Amino acid sequence: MGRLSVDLCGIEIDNPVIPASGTFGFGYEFAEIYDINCLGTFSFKGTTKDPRFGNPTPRIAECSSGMLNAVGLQNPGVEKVIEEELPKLKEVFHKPVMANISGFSVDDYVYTSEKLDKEEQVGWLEINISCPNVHGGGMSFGTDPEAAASVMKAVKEVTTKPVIAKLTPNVTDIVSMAKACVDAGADAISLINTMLGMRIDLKTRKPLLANTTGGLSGPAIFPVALRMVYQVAQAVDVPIIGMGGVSSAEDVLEMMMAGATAVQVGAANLVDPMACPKIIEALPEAMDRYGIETLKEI
Amino acid sequence: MGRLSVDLCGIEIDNPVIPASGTFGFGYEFAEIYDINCLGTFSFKGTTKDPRFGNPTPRIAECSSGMLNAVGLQNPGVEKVIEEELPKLKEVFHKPVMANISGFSVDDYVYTSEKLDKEEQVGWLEINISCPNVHGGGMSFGTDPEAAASVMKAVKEVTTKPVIAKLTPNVTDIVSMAKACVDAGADAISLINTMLGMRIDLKTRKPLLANTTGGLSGPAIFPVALRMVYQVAQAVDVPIIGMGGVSSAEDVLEMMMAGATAVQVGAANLVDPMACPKIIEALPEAMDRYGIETLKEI
Amino acid sequence: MQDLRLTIKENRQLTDKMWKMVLCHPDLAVQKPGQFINLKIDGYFLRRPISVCDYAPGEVTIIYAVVGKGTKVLSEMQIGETVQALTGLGNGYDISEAGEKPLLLGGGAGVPPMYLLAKQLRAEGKMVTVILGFNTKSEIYYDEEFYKIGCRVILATADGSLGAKGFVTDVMPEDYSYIYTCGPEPMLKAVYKKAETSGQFSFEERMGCGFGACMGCSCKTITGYKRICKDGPVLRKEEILWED
Amino acid sequence: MQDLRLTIKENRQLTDKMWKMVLCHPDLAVQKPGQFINLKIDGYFLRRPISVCDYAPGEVTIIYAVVGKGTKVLSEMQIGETVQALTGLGNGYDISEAGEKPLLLGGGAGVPPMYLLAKQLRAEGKMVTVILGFNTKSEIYYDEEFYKIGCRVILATADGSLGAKGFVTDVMPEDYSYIYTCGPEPMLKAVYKKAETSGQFSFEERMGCGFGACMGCSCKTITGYKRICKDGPVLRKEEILWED
Repeated sequence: MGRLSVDLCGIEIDNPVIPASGTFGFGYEFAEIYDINCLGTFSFKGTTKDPRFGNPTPRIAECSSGMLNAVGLQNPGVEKVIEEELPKLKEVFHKPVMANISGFSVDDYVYTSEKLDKEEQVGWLEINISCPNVHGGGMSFGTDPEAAASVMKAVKEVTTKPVIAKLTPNVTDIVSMAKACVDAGADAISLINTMLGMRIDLKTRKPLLANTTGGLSGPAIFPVALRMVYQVAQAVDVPIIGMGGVSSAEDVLEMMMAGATAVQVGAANLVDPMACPKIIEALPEAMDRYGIETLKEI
Repeated sequence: MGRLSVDLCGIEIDNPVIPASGTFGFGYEFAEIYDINCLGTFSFKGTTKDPRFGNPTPRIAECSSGMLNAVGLQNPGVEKVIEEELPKLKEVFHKPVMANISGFSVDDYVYTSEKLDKEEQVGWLEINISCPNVHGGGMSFGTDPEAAASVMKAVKEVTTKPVIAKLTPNVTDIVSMAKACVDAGADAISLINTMLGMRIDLKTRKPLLANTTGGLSGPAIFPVALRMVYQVAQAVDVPIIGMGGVSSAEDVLEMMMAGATAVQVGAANLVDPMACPKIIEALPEAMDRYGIETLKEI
Repeated sequence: MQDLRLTIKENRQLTDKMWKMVLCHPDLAVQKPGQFINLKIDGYFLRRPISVCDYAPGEVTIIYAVVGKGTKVLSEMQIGETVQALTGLGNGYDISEAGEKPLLLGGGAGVPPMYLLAKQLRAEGKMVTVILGFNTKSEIYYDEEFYKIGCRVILATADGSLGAKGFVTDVMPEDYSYIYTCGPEPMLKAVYKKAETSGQFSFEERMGCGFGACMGCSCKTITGYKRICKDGPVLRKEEILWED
Repeated sequence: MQDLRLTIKENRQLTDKMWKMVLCHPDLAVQKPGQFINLKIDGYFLRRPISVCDYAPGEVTIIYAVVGKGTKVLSEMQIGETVQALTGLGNGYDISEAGEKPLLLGGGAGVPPMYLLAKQLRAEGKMVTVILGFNTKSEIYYDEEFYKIGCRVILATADGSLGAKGFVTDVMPEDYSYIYTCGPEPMLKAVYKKAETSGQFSFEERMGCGFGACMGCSCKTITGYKRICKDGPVLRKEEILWED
């Protein structure tokens, strides 16, 4: 119950800093570098019903203050995640973890959520209805309020733990998406996923990514993320997890001032593996500078 | 008919580099610095039926690789633009100019477009249905295909010159917006306007902009702009003017490879007043580097 | 307006927040006191507008507050390093209306432009009174420089730790011919109310371009809309319209 | 893996495109030849992965191609400047399987990792043959360094301007115990087809993080999905799955 602790859907976390899904694997790579128990929690690699290799390479392209990725939900499938990944995760991380779940149909989401809900270490289920890099799934649920609601409702029916809807920014009206999810039972909203972008190789005159388009992340998208967090915070009563380009303690505070209860850190982990512990360490001094006693007061 | 010339709706322009509306005034400030006749053309300050002061200040905030603005269409109104601005513009610029037009109703757009269509120096009418910084107007026409089509259709009925629809990126489906405009008669599409964003002042915990939100421009949005230009280019047959973070000759080539016929340069003009002439000067060498004989071939 | 790559000749801390930098370029020209330069800092998108404190052909002195990451980077730059700048921006003060006993009032970060102004007025043989206002003793800078050029200097600190306790408006003399001022908006407003002569007021606003293109820093005046960066930053008392 | 601020000790051009840089830090450690370091370049978001060419405790040599703006900035850095780097990345080559007469094949920008590998194999007393392939004479670099450490060096240029005319696979000797190779994918494929022994192949892919977190550089192998940055960049011949 220190200065940094926040309550995320009834679970008190030591600080609001949460590595975002897809930038932190199942935690081991980072556990080799630092004790990842300093984190509030982390959201593990997006998990689907069936194993997926994802998209062909190249999957990565650089941009001004950001990057594009089109990984395409590479993961070993929920059975292997439970059998192989979670036991290993448990060895290095001793707090509730956030399970990130993707699917291509309502049944997919239900199947995977039901399984992961039963895992003791899973504290929250983050339902990704916003992946821009898979066809016929992911984002299509995230751009239509009714489709999003149908996923949230079905998942809530088979689960006991807090369910978080992860939203895409690639919509005209983020507020109606958030409201539809909350009305359908979502216990929290996390936003934003990446923005759909593209780069072209001047030498070949073809897209740099094998998938043609990819998701833009990094500081470039921070102002858009902040705006959406602010708009959604005005409109719903559930906790919001803000993300999109967060790279510093100041960014965390700004997100929280916009209305976020906790904050995810994505691309920053890839450029600096120590990004999260550095942010957590810098928070108390930044709070002092802006006269913030505890993060809960923001 | 040099290496750099392109055809924009039947008007041959010397090069595809066009300062974007709102970053170039009516040309005088820049004419003090360089001969603006080196430009392909430029799009003048967004003009409305009635004079507007725009939003309160602060109107500007900085971001990673970009900036937010919430000017709110400050302009002296179409009558004064015609009486006072265009005669002065004519003294410093001797090519067809692009008239940028905003409104708050279909009648507004019709009124302003009809007047500017009659001005000899106006070569194109760029209809801004995408300003994110005014309430009850601008962007609301740009997020609904039917509303956009109604504006384009009404403007086409009262005008003789090429009409360009300027689109906002703050939509779920940019392609359906572009198609609606083209079906309604638009002779070209320009995109993207700014992305709706926000920043908060950590000291006051309040939005940095008096208008709360503003439009994000600069290199940060280039990948999103490029993706939308590419998607629209696949779907419509009219010329596309690509914009969003273009800052270099390479960016111009990348936009054209994505499907743009010409390119607008916005925020770059504000940071470096010589940005456009520098880009034009750098184009031939960049084209050599990538084996491009003429821009028309891309 | 010029776009020049200036070489840093001096860069040192004056107080906790304020730094002084001297920048050189053979072609550098400043037309008037009260103008500003707009510095491009690596890694930051927008330029930083900073008012001119002193000028000699080919050399400009600025005094800047370290308020964020951009100005922090500026404060860490070394002598001999270069920085891109747009120079000669803004309308600046018109010294032709000063009369014989002009009164200059500078508050906090608004002190620097008073210096070149005072120097030029002194060169014309005017009796210059300068009131410098600060929050507290430790924030005071440049007071001696004004003495050295023959100004009558009055210091005021909000906490009374040095000079008179109070604001610049609490120590205004009876007899002056004209007012020139620069400082935070509440100070400008107080000076406006108390001024018994005409005067010129320099305003601050967040800017996009700094040279009149973007309409980012517009304000309303009695004589119409003005751009702080191009039609200002100096407004005449008669045209000021307070918006409250 | 370490995250260190390395000091530049040398930075010079070898050919039109290739540059050599020596970087120092007391704690710097490279475990194996074929590993890479990931450099953070100011103003660019992603790090630049560059393979290790040579290593001594506290000092690493890299040879990099200037292909874009980021590596251009790197080539302009001065001796004494520092650069942040993640070091000791990737699995690297396993020299224990070399046998007595290992054959090393490096093509173009794939030559550098062959050097530390050759050095370690020579230190173990192996008879090392190195085939270096380039497009043309003017692109050749580092051939002498391989001679100096006692390798048998065979040069091949695509245009025949120096050494044998053709590709590295056109000049492979009859008798070798094992293959180590690094180069463009078409070359690796050609070597794979012609190889009469087992071997280790180093692959290149666009990376996000460089340490196994982002799945940006995944590839399919006989033994499952691998990350080029963490499970590679070196794959054993037996596990390679060509995707055509």
